[in-house]
Amino acid sequence: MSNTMTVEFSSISSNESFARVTVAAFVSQLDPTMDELTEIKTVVSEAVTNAIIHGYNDQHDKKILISCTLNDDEVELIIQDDGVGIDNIDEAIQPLFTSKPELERSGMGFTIMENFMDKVEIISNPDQGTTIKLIKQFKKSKTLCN
Amino acid sequence: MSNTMTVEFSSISSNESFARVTVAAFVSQLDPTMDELTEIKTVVSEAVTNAIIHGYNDQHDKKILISCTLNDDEVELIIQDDGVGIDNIDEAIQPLFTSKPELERSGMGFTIMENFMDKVEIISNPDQGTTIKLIKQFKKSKTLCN
Amino acid sequence: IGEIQRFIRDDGSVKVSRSLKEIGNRIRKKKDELTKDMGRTPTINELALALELSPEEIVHAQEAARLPHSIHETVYE
Ligand SMILES: Nc1ncnc2c1ncn2[C@@H]1O[C@H](COP(=O)(O)OP(=O)(O)O)[C@@H](O)[C@H]1O
Ligand SMILES: Nc1ncnc2c1ncn2[C@@H]1O[C@H](COP(=O)(O)OP(=O)(O)O)[C@@H](O)[C@H]1O
Ligand SMILES: [Mg+2]
Ligand SMILES: [Mg+2]
Repeated sequence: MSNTMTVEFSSISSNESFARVTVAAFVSQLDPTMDELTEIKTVVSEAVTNAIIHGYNDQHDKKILISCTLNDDEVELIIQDDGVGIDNIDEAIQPLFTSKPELERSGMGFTIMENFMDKVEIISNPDQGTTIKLIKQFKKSKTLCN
Repeated sequence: MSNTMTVEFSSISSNESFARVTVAAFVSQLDPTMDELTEIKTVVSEAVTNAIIHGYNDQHDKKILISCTLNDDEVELIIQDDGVGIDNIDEAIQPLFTSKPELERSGMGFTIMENFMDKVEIISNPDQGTTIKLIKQFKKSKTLCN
Repeated sequence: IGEIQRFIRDDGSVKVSRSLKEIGNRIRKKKDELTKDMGRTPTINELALALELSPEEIVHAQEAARLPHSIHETVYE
């Protein structure tokens, strides 16, 4: 049986660390390694920051939705905003591409997600918001301790 | 401007701990004392356990909803299930009253909520689920150490 | 045995349950210490500052320290 949670919160940048620990606490039920947990938290930060600064242009009264499902040794993560959306996804996922160079963005958000997760899917259209679906498999527990 | 989050999760007892972390992490933004935080977490435990074992009779495929709003130095917490509901609220809130003595329940859940929170409101009807609204004010000045 | 020790010392590959529990113990000690010093319990930010952790990390580790040991750890200890 799978275990699911969904959390929705205001698009305020102080909620980024709240989102990180909420997902981390939920995922901790699978008892991943610290490295795996750090990777998940980093990905959550990147996606939530993108929703706030790109999707909502720093408007504070909007909502971000995260949903997380645990299946055996796999976690599925969906991060969603109702913001401006992405016009050209192929361009957006290029390493170093950023539409906000003035904010000293690194343009590495999507690259980090692709590196740390096993599957990344981006569903986005102008004015229809952005949904990022991510899947990560955890290594099966080290056999030594069974 | 107030900051809000809503989290919904499966009625699985291991999610009690997840709910504690989620609410405590959100509430941490108001910089409560560690004691105040412990009180909040205890109340979340009591309400979530009640939803699982009383509301849902330990069925695992149901949902529990928690919503949390931060206003200045006050936190509002709503914990909701769609379970069996409470027939006689006056009786249920009596210290030591429990409808499941066979589970070695203490019957102190509602008493603990009333002790640790500034306001407790119970909205419940048979077959219409249970909603618990709780408000806690944090002490403003932690003056001693400024 | 060498293999196992290396596995335990290499922080990143340690299971979350174990690593957070260690942080949880540090948190408990520091909290007691600050409580004595200040004559009241510290706020979460005061504790976070003293431990150089984020408030959210403190919340997560405190909870992990509270949970019963996993089978994984029992075998190792
Ligand atoms: N949630 C989003 N809503 C709208 N546009 C987005 C969103 N996420 C990413 N983008 C677009 O994709 C680009 C690349 O994102 P990313 O790789 O995270 O780099 P950066 O955030 O540093 O710009 C962003 O500059 C932005 O144009
Ligand atoms: N969410 C709920 N759904 C249905 N009944 C509930 C719920 N919460 C509490 N109750 C009823 O109120 C009683 C008292 O609750 P509580 O004070 O927490 O004591 P205990 O959980 O130890 O029985 C319970 O025994 C149960 O009958
Ligand atoms: Mg980015
Ligand atoms: Mg109870």
